[in-house]
Order: sequence, then structure tokens, then C-alpha cells
Amino acid sequence: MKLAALLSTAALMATPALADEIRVLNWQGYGTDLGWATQAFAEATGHSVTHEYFNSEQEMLTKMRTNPGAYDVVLINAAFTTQAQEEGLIAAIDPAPMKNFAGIPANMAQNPDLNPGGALHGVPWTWGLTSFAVNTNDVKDIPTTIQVFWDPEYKGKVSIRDDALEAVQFAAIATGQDINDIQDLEAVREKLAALMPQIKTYWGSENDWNQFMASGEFEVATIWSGSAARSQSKGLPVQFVVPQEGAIAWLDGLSIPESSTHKEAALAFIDWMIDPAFYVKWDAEGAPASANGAAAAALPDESFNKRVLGDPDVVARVQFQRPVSEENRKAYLELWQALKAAQ
Amino acid sequence: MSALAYRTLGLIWLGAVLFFLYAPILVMAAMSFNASEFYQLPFRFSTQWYARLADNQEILDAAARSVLIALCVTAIATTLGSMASIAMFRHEFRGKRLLQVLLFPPIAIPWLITGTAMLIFFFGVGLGRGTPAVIIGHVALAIPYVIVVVTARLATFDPTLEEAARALGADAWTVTRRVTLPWIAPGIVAGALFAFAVSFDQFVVSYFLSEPGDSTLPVLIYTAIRKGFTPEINAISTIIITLSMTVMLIAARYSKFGGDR
Amino acid sequence: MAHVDVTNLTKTFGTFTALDDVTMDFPDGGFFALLGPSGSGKTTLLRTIAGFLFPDRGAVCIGGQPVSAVPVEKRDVGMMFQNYALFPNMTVADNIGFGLRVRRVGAAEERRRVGAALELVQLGDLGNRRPHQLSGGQRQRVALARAIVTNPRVLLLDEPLSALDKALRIDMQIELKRIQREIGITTIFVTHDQEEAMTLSDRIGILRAGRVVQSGPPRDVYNAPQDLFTAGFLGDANLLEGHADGTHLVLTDGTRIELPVRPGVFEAFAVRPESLTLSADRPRGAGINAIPAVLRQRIFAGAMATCIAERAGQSFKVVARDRDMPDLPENGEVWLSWDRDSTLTIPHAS
Amino acid sequence: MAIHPAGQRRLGVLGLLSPAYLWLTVAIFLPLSAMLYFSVLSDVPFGDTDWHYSLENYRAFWENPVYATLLWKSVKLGLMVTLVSVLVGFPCAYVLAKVIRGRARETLFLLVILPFWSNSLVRIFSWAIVLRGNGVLERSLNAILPFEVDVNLMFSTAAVVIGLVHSYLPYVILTSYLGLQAIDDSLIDAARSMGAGKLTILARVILPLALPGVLAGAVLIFVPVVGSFMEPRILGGRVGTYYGTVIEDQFVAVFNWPLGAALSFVLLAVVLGILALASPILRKAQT
Repeated sequence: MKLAALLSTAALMATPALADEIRVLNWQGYGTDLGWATQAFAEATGHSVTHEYFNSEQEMLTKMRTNPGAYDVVLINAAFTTQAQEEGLIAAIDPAPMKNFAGIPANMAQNPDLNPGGALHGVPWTWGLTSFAVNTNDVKDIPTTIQVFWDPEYKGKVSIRDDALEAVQFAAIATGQDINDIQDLEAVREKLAALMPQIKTYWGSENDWNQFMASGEFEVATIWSGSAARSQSKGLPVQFVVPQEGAIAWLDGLSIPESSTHKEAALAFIDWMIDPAFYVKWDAEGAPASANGAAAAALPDESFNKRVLGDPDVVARVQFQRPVSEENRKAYLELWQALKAAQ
Repeated sequence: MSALAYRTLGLIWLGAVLFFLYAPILVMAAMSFNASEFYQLPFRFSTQWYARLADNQEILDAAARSVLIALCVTAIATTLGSMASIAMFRHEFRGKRLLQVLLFPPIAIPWLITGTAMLIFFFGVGLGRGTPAVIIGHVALAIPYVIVVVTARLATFDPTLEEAARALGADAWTVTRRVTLPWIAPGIVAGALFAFAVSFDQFVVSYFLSEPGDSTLPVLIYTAIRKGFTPEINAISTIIITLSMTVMLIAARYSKFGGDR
Repeated sequence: MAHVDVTNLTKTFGTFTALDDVTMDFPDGGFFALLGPSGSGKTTLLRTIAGFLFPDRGAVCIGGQPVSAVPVEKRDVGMMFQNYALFPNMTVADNIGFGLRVRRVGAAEERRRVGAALELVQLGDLGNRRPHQLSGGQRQRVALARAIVTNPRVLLLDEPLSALDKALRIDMQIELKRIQREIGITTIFVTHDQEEAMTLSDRIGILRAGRVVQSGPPRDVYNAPQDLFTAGFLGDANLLEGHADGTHLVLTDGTRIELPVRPGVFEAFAVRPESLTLSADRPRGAGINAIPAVLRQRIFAGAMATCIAERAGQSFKVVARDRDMPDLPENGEVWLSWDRDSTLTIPHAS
Repeated sequence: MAIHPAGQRRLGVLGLLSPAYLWLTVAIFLPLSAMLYFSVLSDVPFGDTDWHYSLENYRAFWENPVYATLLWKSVKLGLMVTLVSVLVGFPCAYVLAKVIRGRARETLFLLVILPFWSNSLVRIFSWAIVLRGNGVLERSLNAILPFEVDVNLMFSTAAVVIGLVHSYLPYVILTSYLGLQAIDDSLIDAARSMGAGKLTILARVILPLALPGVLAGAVLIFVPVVGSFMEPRILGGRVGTYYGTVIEDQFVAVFNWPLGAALSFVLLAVVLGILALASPILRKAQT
């Protein structure tokens, strides 16, 4: 009996290594779901990759909470990694089996937000900016200030994402505040309230955003740096702007849910994702900046990431997102909900 | 105004309403045959979006899952609903009125409430989300429709036929199989088609209960719509709407909507 | 074939007592009519005998075996319904063969017996028709054939002729009687039509408010009703109001009437319309009672005529062959007379 | 000893009825009870969260004006959609019931009812395609009209109302039609014989008799519209925040299920209140 049990356990343990289906939870169109990449990954390892998408970090967390076991790799903004770890949603990662981990510089690998409790819970993958882009068909003079969102000329042609944290931090920049330590929330509220009538609709995903830009329904809209690069490379008439007031910067990590049943395959996929070879190819289509120093170094000089994000002037203006306290998160959510409800 | 003028006005009104009801669906369907990814005109005929569908494993899986779920739901809801209808038809008992009233909530309470309540409960009992949860939810929504439709058909059934069969020595099962079921079969078929439609078109409850990666077609479409429109969504929508309208046309033949057949 | 006994049957529906301590005996091979107004319990009694209903108290025996707890499908009874209850989805032959198929007699045997039953009800070539293609009378015959083809121990008929028009009904009564005699089956049938009951049955039972009021051969019940209700329900009766005084009845206005000499104590007296004679002059004779009245109305009905006469605020009905009825002016004085011995003497007033 | 046949029958009834009703209990009634339970918790009772009983979720509804505002907004939307549907649908039902005869009526009636049984999501999506700026509506209008128009209805309350009317219009047509059909034509003839004009007949004979059917349809529209979230989300854009979308958010994004449950229960109370008020009418309309 014991022997049989042992044998069957061994058999069970041996099989997952052969071919797993790993499920990735990410923004849509954000690197992990590139067809050529997953195909190459499948050919190299035998693991197939399927995707599930979220529209906000909140939704991402809730998806993990309510679907234990459903995901194997999750993209988490470093500002949320700690929360996910505290809720027991994600597992600590031993980077040793990843051959590409060595390329990640220490300041990234040991980023305290990705190492809650002193253990690595998110493998630094990409970083970038949340700023805005303008439709160059309609906006001839590229603006240099974030105040363009409040310009009556663009009334009904403006868009931001429906996300409490991002909206509040965006308004914090517009009111000259520290996004991680907002002192005057009332100013933020007023600023956003003034913004609301300008808004056409909220955008939910990059694809969505592209269509609205293509049809001319958006003229000024917030966007992520990587997405802007991708849109440009697709030939959309957009220009990414990092205004004088600055921009939100974020660091995204790849994590493995505690409930994942294919942790080994998940780790292999993360390793694949931080591979400089993958990144260079991705960047050609438009990508955020890589957290892997080796990958960033491999980029050609004309690359968007090298040009824009490599500019020390820009780097000096940006503010990195830090974890948000439970209390603030609630306050932001209520503020945003009340504003939306008043429409 | 003359009677003819009234009549003409009435017909124009009806025509306008029909136009309002069908035009958007037809436009949507037409756009699934337009080559442009951004719905640009002039119209250029193409079936490329349907061809793409054939390669989209995710949509095909969701479609297969939707049909499979709808078939399970149809089988279960039709059986349970018909059984209950027959029981209520055959017997008078205390609380019958209450049981009939209890059919109302699944139809009348907004699905948002039912769906979120199911989500809470299924999590509470450890079932969680997923296809079984979806099936359980859909069956509950479909049962009242089946009971209503089958009961309507039973109302035209003469209960002495059952008594006659029993007097001739037939046991309960023989009575049901040889006498009752043949008569109410059109009602059961209509009920089954309603159940299929309820499940196949159900979005709200599926949305809260389906598991990521195992979502039904409407849920997949909703997520896709929120990520931006593509003619591929038009193509699959066209297929769905054609399918469900066909099912209902057949159902109408069997139910009283199409006249008493 | 078997006789049926019911003893002390009581059946209530909620607060309504449908059967109240009913005891009855239905002899083997007899044709028994249950008669009563609606709500009298006759249908409940029939359905209890059939096994659709189960008594709260009391017992039903068929052929001496207690069957109170046996449901209808195991009681081996044949039943015919008011609306025939032919299965619309089956042919005539399948309808008739249903009971045989349930009993698994085999295809050949089924065909033979269905054929014989069709012959018996004279529908030999209609086996392949559907019920909706038949006339009312034909459906009735199919229903009968279906009820008897299994050779049940008892045949139960629930108002089987009420859906037919009058001419057809009389034909069917004769037909039903012929078939019943031919196969000699114990038959119990429910009707509210007293004429039909008397025509068909060799025994009748009168029910009222869940109780058996009287039972016996039709002629006996008709001629010697045990209470006023029966007297009025089975045929018509003109009540004679007054009080008995030895051999005479003193009417309310003091008129004395001779009563027949019969043993027993009687509480009420009546006379049937057909026993009364209408005349202009007072008839004389031994044992003839006569009372004056005013003729109010004469109703012609083909062979028969009915006259309504009024006396002291009470109306009397007189029935006679039209040609035997004297042609007297309305609102004129007439005499009503009858043979002393045709007076109905009723033991119970209620 | 065998069970008494009457008892056996009772068992039979139970056997036939209980599967369906057990199913409804497990999938409808127990979940609703569970939701009531959740609505008085301070946090989701899964994992190692720290929760206790409290009425804070209901208090949130009363104290934070956002929820009441949104509920009122949803109720207004419901009234609006119901009103438009009745105004559009009743004449339509009248034409079907009293003007058109024979086979044409059967066919047209089926045509009106058919969309109701097709996927609601797909129909809303159709409207999104039609209403988008630079979409089909604008292009076709500009093709017909001599002057340029800018019809950009997408992401407006009008778009939400149009989409919802499209979804629920068949309800009111169906119930009004059934109500109108039940009116004996001889009543109308009788009124005419007494010299009543068309408007008088409509106001004094037809409307009062058809009213239960119309009201039944109105309730059947109002109730789901108050709880709608998918339609406002797709068609409403910036103005598409309603009570239903906030409930959806609590379950899908924010993970504040207890608050979502409490909000749902408030909605349920509103819905049940309306159904209770309307139930005599609905019962009348049934017969």
C-alpha cells in the first residue's frame, strides 16, 4: 500500500514538469500575451499559456481572492505587492532557478516594495510612466503642461482611466503634490470635479484607448509609456508627453499566487519574460522599460524607452508609486466614487 | 381624421417600432461582414472575421461551454420543472399557492441581486465559482419558466384521462408515460427551448459565477467589449443572435405565442 | 363478477362531509343506480368504490375481499366517465387495448379481445379511427368497450349518458342495458336523471347529504318512498298538508280525506300527479278522495298534458295523457280526485 | 405493513415537487439568506480576516450620500425607461390587437416579441456600434440630410435610455397586447352606438380596461432597469455610474462583499416594495 502511494505520488510529481497550462493574469496587451512569445515559450518548455485580463489593480486582487488556484502568474504593480502578500495571495519566490535574474540590478531586485517581509514576492519586470498622450491630428502644439486636461478647448475629448488611485494621483500631480503623501485631498477633489465635464468616457484597456484615438474621439488622454510606444509603432497619431509637473512612475513585478498549482512552470515563464532577447523584440513593437539592466542595455539608441525614459531630465520629474495605506485607499475610492456618482 | 388615416398612422408606428427593434441588430450583423477593423465605411464585404473566429480557440471554447451548459440546464430544468408541474396539476394540497408564488422571485428579482447572492452563498459553502455553479444558477432561473409553460399546457389536459388510465390498471409511471406526457409534450418542448434560451443568453448570473478561463460566451463578449470593439465580436454576436432567435421561433411554434397548435 | 359491499363509509373533505356512515350492498350481476342531487355524495361513493378516494372510516369489499387500501389501478374495476376520457393520442383500438396492454396479455390476445369488444359495441370497423373523428355516440361505445374489455369485476359508470342529446341517450340506454345483460357484470352507475335511473337499473339508491336515504328496486322506491325527499326527488309528488286522524287525514282547511289501510306509522302523505284525475264534477265512488280546486294552467306536451290546479294557496300538479285530460276553462272550479290506495304514505317527514 | 395509498400519493407528490423546489432553495432562497447574513458583517469571513457583526454597511448607505444619490438616479432611469417604453409600446400593442387581423397579426406579434428572447448583451453591443460618434447613425444621417450633423449619442444618458428601452420594450407590448386582446370588441361597438368619439372610447373604455396589462408591463420593466449595470457601463461612459454598477464594483473589483450585499438588499427592498404595491395589479393582469 505504502509503496503504491509513494509510486503514485512520484508519478504525480513527475508529470507537471512535462506540459502544464499556465494561466497569467495581466493587463491586456501587456507583453505576456504576445503570440510569438508564448508560442516560442511553448516550443521551448512544452508549457502552454492562457490569459485572463483585469481593468484595475483592485479587480486583479479580487480576481485572485475569489478564484483561488485559477492563476499561476500575476502581474502586480509594486505598490500593491505588499498588500497582496499581506493578504496571503502570493508566494515568496526563490530566484535561484531563473538564469536571467542575475541581470536585474540590486536596486530593483531588492526594492522594498517587491520584498515584503524581506522575501522576494515579485520579480521586477518592467517600469514606466503613467502620463498622457495627445492626438497629433487635432493637437498641433504639443502641450508641456498637465493643465491641458482642463483646457476648455478639449472639452468632451479628454479621457482618463476609471481607477480611483490613478485618478487621485494624477490630480495630485496637477495640484503640485507628492503622490505618495497627499496633504490636500480637498484640492484633489476639486481638481477632479473640474475635470469630470471634460471627460468623454473612461478608457478601460489599451485596445479601447487605441480605438478612441484612431477615431478621433480622444484628443488628450492619460496613458502608460509602454502603451504609447506601442500605439506609435502601430502608426496611431499620438505623442507621449511627460509634462513639466511630472508623472507617475511605477514598477511592475511578476508574482506567483500562493494557490498556483504550477509554480515551477510559472517560474520558467517569468524567467522567459525577463530574458533580454524577449525584451528587445518586444521593445521593437513598443514596450515599457525593462527592469533588467542587461535588457535595457541591449536596446538600440532610437528606442522610445532609451529616448524618453533614458532622459535624466525626465527621470528627475517622475514620482514612483509606493504602497498605499488601507485608510488612504478607502478615502481615494470614496472620493472617486462620489465624483462619478455625481455625474 | 378618417378611419383609414388612423389605420395608416398605426401601421407606420408599428413599422417604426419594428425598425427600432431590428435596425441596430442588422447593422451590427452587417458590420461583421465589413472588412474594416474600425467599422469604416464604405462597406467592403468580407468573411474574414468569421474565418478568424474559427481560429480563436478561446471563443470557440466559450461557445462550446455555453452550449454544453445550456444543454445540461435544459435537461435538468425541464425534468424538474415538468415533474413539479405535473405534481401541482394532479394534486390539491395546502401550500400549493405559496409554491406557485415562490416561482416569482427567480423571474422578478433583478439578476444582479440573484447573481451576487449566489456568488456569496457558493463561496460560503465552498463550491466557489465555475461551471457547476453556473449550471446550478441557470437551472434555478430556468425552472420557473418551464413550470409556467408546462402548466399552461397542462391546463388544456383533461385529468379524467389519467383517472381512466388508472382505472384500466395502469400504474403511476405508465399513466405518465402513455397518457400525460404525450399530451403535454409540446409544452415540455417549448419549456425546454425556453430553458435553453434562458441559459444560453444569460449574462448577469454567469458573469458573477463563471470562473476565469472557463467563462461562457456572453461573459467573454462582455469582457471583450470592455476592452474595445472588434468585428470579431460582431461575428460571434451575429451567430449567437441568429441561433437564439431560431430557437425561439421553434419554441413559439410549440407554445401559445404562435397560436394554439 | 363480484358483489360489492360498502360498510360504514365516511369521507370528509375539510369540513364538508361527503359520505356519512354509508352502508350499502350491490348484488352480483346487478345494475345499480346511485341517484341524488349534486353534492349528495353519489360521485364520492362511486369514486371511493373505484379506488380514486380512500375512506376516512369504513370498508369497501369487492367479491368479499376488503379493498379499502387498494388503489384504483389494482382494484380491477372498469370505469366510464362522463366525458368518456378517451386518450386523444391513441386510436380507438389502442384506447380499448390500453388495459390489456397494461396487463400484458400479448399482442394476439389483445387484438382478439379488442376485436370482440368492438363487435360487442357494434363498432367493428372503426378500430383505426382517432377519438376526435367519432360522433358522441360512437365515443360512448368506445368508452364502454374500453371499460369492459379487461373483464373487470365491477363496472362503474359516472353519468355516462349526460353528454348525449335526448334521442341518442335513449338509444344508448337500451344499448347499455343489452350489453350489461350480455356480459352480466355488476354495474354501479351515478346519475342525477331519475328517469334514466329507473329505466336502466334493477336497484337504485337515493343519496342525500352523504347519507343513503333509501334503496331497493325502482318500483318499490317509487311507490313507497320512505321520506318526503325521496318522494319528491324520484318522480313528482303533491304533498297533502294536514294531520292524520285514525283512518283519515284532516287537511288544513278541515277537509277529511280517506287514507289507505296500511300497517305502520306515517308522518306525511302525498299523491303523485299521474294518480290525480281532473274533472268538472265531483266524482263519486268507494275509496275515491276528491277535493275542489281552481285550474290555473294547462300545459300541452305532445302525448302528455300537465295541469296546475290551486287549492288553498297550494298548487297541485296533474299529469295525464292529453286525450284523457278534460278540456276545462282556466281559472274555473275543478275537482281533483284519486283512489284512496294510491296515496303515498311516508314514514319520515324529513 | 404497506403504507396507506393516500400516504403513498402524498409521497408521490413530494417526490415530484421536492427536486425542483430543493433546487430553488439551494440556488435562490439560501443565497438570498446568505446575502442578508453577509450584509451585517464587517468584512468577508474567508481566510483569516478579522470580522464581526455590524450594521455599518447599512449605516454607510444612510450616511454616505453617494449611495442614496445613485439609487435615486437609478430609480429615475427606471421611471424614464418605463415611461418611454409605455408611450412607444402601447400604441404598438393597440395596433397589433385591434387594427391588424388574422395571420399578419400573428406574424407581426412574433416579430415584436422575438428580440426579447435574443441575447441582451449583443443587443446593447449593437447599439454601441450604431451610436458611436462617426458610427452608422451619424454617417447615414449625413448621407440623407443636406447639412452636416454631429450625432454623438454614445456615452450619454440618452444612449443608456435607448439601449434599455430596446431591451425591455417587448415586455410592455406583450402585456398591453394581452390586456387589449381581452377587451371584447362589442364593448367598443356599444360605446360607438351610444355616440362616443374615438378619443372618448380610448379614454373611457379601452385605457381603463387595458390598464392592468400596461401596469404589469411597466413593473416588469422598472424592476430590472433599477438593477441594471451592464447597459450603463457599455453605453453610459462617464455618466454610466448607477446603483447597479456600484454593486457590481463591490463584488468584482473592490471585494467589499458585505457592503455589496447590503446595497443589494436595499435594492431588493425597493424592488419587493414595488412588486408588493403592484401585485394586485399583476394578479388582475394575469386573469
